[in-house]
Amino acid sequence: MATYTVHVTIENKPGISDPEGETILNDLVLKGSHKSVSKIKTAKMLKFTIKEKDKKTAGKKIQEICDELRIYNPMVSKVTIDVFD
Amino acid sequence: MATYTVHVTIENKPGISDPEGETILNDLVLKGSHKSVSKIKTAKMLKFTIKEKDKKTAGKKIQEICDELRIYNPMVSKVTIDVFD
Amino acid sequence: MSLEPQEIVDLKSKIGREPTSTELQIVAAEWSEHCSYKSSKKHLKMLPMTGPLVISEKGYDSGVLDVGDGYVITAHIESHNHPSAVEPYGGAATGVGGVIRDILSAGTRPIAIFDGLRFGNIEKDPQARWLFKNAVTGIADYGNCLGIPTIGGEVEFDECYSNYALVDVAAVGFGKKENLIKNHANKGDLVVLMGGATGRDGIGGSQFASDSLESENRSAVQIPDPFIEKLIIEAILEARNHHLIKALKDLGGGGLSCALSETADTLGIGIEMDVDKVHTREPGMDPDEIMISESQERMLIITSKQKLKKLQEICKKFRIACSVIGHVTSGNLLHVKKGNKTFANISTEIVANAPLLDRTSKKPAYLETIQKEKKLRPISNFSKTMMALISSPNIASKIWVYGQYDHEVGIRTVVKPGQDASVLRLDNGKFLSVKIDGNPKHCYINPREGAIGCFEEACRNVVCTGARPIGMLDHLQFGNPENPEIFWTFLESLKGITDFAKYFKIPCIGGKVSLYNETPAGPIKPTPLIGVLGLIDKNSLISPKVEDEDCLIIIGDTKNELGGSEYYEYIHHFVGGNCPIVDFKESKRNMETVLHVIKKGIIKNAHDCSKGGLAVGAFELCMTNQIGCQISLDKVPGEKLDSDKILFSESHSRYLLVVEKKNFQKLETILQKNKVSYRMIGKFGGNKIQFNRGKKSLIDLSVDKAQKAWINSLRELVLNG
Amino acid sequence: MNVGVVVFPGSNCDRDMFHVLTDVFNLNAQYFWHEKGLPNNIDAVILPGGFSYGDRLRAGVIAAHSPIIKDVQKMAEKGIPILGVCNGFQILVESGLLPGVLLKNNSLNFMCKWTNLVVENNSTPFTSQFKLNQKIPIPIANGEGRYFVDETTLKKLKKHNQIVFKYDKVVNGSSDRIAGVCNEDGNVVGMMPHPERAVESEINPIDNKPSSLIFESLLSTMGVKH
Ligand SMILES: Nc1ncnc2c1ncn2[C@@H]1O[C@H](COP(=O)(O)OP(=O)(O)O)[C@@H](O)[C@H]1O
Ligand SMILES: [Mg+2]
Repeated sequence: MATYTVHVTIENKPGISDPEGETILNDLVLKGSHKSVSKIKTAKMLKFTIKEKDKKTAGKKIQEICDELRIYNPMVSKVTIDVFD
Repeated sequence: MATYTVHVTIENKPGISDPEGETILNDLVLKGSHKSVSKIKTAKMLKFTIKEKDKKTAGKKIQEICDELRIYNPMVSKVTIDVFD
Repeated sequence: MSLEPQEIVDLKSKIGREPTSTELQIVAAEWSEHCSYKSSKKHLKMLPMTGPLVISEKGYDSGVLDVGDGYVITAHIESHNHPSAVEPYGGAATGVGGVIRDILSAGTRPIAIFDGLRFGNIEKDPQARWLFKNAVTGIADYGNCLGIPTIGGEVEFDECYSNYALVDVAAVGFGKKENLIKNHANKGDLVVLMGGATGRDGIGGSQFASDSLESENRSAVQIPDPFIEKLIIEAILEARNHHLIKALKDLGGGGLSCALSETADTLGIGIEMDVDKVHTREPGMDPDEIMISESQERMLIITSKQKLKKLQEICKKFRIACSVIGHVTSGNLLHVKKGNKTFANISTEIVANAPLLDRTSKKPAYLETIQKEKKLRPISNFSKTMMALISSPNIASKIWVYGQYDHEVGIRTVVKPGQDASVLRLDNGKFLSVKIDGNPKHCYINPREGAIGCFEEACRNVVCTGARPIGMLDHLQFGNPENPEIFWTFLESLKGITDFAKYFKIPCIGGKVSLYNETPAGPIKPTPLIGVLGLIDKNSLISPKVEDEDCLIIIGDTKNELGGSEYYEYIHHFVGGNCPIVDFKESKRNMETVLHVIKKGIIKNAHDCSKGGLAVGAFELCMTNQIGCQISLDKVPGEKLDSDKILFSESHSRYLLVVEKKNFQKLETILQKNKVSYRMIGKFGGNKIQFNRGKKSLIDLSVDKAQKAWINSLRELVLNG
Repeated sequence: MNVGVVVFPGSNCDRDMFHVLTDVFNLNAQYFWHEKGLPNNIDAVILPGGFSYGDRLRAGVIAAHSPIIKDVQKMAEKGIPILGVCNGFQILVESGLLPGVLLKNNSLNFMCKWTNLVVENNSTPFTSQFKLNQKIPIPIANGEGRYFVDETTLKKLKKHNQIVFKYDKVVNGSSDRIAGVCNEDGNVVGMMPHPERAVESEINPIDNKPSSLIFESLLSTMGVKH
């Protein structure tokens, strides 16, 4: 058994608006001094610490948890799962 | 000029509590059958799309923006900035 | 965390030996200005603290007033200035948490929150904007989650708060008199710590609040957890219903050190405790850290051995941790152990009673010249000036703020925020009206009269809802008291408040002193804040809509008192002139008269004249009722003054009344009989707000245009600078 | 008739709802802690507002996993009237009893203000006493109150007459200005505004009669004379 850190990133699916990202962007653009930024998207991240027999199992387990416990709402969000040793 | 995606992850500094992570762990994950998880930390992420002359400048620029606009409060949070091509 | 050299000498002579390091930490926390009131305590005694409705019990952190039929209300005020200046979200939120626990510790359910917020110039300063925005979100997130309505407050901006923030929070509780916790304890009783885990956060917070704000000690940051606080409230009230609590105390500044030593000292008991029993957030905390940690959302309970099990069940139901950390002993020692090893064993009488100081005071030099008037540039376009004033951050509607606060939860809010004072219904059919007010601009020019003015203004606001003031909370916020000039302003404000309270027989039921409010540019302006609670025996004034043909009456004299006014400071950038002065007799006469005509149902609406003077007061009436008004300045009673002064003077004791034409005669008879100064100055109707002097039109603006600017300007400023 | 008021850790409108049910409408109301089961003699269930579990992760999602929700589901299947208000609505949505999702308001802020609802469906147990299109002045108080459904679901909602209340103006950016919906059978209703804050004239500055019809509808559905 080893301990893994698993990052779960929850963000809006493409096509679903992200008012928070837009607001931050508009604050920037309106302020006028950071024209090189063209887009901002917000996401939420959960960093899990989990003990499993290997990396793959850890990732699978976390995916299960996310689906079963509705860590994200599949209607509007998607998750990305990254496992680190 | 090239376009970069920059991920800004904002989380509480080590030693500062994270009530949201604790609640998700204790009231959701551990109440189920997922005992192999021992910790959850929450973070917020902003994904910037930015056009700059190189990777390094993109990262620097984003750091500047975050500080200037007080995207996070250095008293409580730390940020990690990752630049992707 | 440190004691002054003289205090260490004092401590050694009192205990007759070298203190241990833990004892030093405990004493330093408790003897800090924040916990011990060592500069102010001798003087605070001058405030009248008793009255027919005041209930005093030992060890209460909040004031208690009997509102009849077996019910009481409790009230308290606190600030969280230093923490909010560095972490506005968490600082403001935990400020709410702290004052709520004070209310809870009397055994009453918190039913309302009030917030007084002060920042630098948000028009120019992005830092001030950031502080403001996050402090508001912090209060909203905390109070909303608790389900306690935030129903009133105030917001003010002044350069003197640049890089700083004043976040004051007051709370009101309500309950049955028989449910008040009568703090007591017997030998062998158990000492229980319930709530959040003790961590390293907030270590040294009360010391931090007692130092001027400098970057190196900006380390006391606290993370709010309103969810745990909500569960603590429910668990404590359930435990109270089951009579499981013998004594109750919240943990605030100074953490366990202060809570234990103060409880032991007031109850005349000793406490022995083991730091290993305290549930901690991180391993390896040493006894000193555990004793002074200011982790939020914790309560101390003394219960008997027989009742422990039930108490633990309740905590379990609400999923909050609770640990038995010690027990009550005879004697008066606070004995702190870790396992078998003793870390402190010291008389709580010594810990809880810091040596008090006699600070010197001296009238500040600037006051000699500040009242001198200056010749000001004449106003060429009053309509334009008026638009600027109603859009200015201090006068613009605060709806952007209170719109983020759940002000309806609890279903008691009869008069909602946005009016003068807010009104709550109580379970005995009576109504409670509350308002907090401060005015640092006036207080800077005249600390005594300014403080009295805040008090009168809060009373006026409460009176406008038909409520009679029954109690007062004061919060005295000043700079470094070691500076004799600052200490002088503190004393003057306190004396003024005392005189007013005695004259009007309004007892002080609680308060707080916050010193060392210094910014990088120097001390803040004197900022006493007064909260007034008023009671309405019968139905409150539910203001019917103002309609065409209704009359506008002003009560009270308008004087050449524009020092510290928004007009002088915002429009002319002039700080100085005559500070408004309250004439106690006139004030009383006007107050009684307004209460009388409201009670008789003669008037439709009453509104006080304060910031921005008569002009702003009348505009507010028009904008909230969406109706125009034609007002003549020739009729305004008082000194003979230039038009700008009549419009914008901030003289106290003035009220604007709205009366139906058919009732004017009745009203006039009473006003004459009571010998109050009054005139009918205008008529409502149409959609224009107009001020005339003689034949000359001074102001002519459409209600819609004014209202739009007034409602939206604060939000625009916050979002777009 | 017995109405169950479900209480979660962090619920904060439970006492308000209880007061309205008992003191205003003379019903038998009873609190049910989230860990308990619901008895069979319950005639209607209300999930009140608040911040269950501090709204952590997402409003309503943690409470939706509470043991009591299984019983609520069973009752829903039996056709018993169930009302979720504000956080209660969020919980019903997160537990799959109602379609859609509640997102952060477009303003990104918590919003507490009086709004006007329009009744779109008057055949639910909570709206039977309304005329169609009748207006209800009523307060909202939420941070995550923007009801969202995708186009296909919206079509389905319309087809099955599942939109119960709409705001008369755009308030928070919700899909089609939706403020409340029901399940296909119509017995489970969720709404963001707070009827319990609007039924007493003392605290309702506009008109308390329309919102009272929500409770009077329930009474009449159950055949109780008020
Ligand atoms: N920070 C705040 N929180 C809640 N309500 C507020 C706040 N600031 C102002 N208000 C409300 O806005 C209204 C106007 O406030 P204020 O201008 O201070 O009134 P007044 O001039 O009558 O003292 C009051 O109802 C007040 O309670
Ligand atoms: Mg007022």
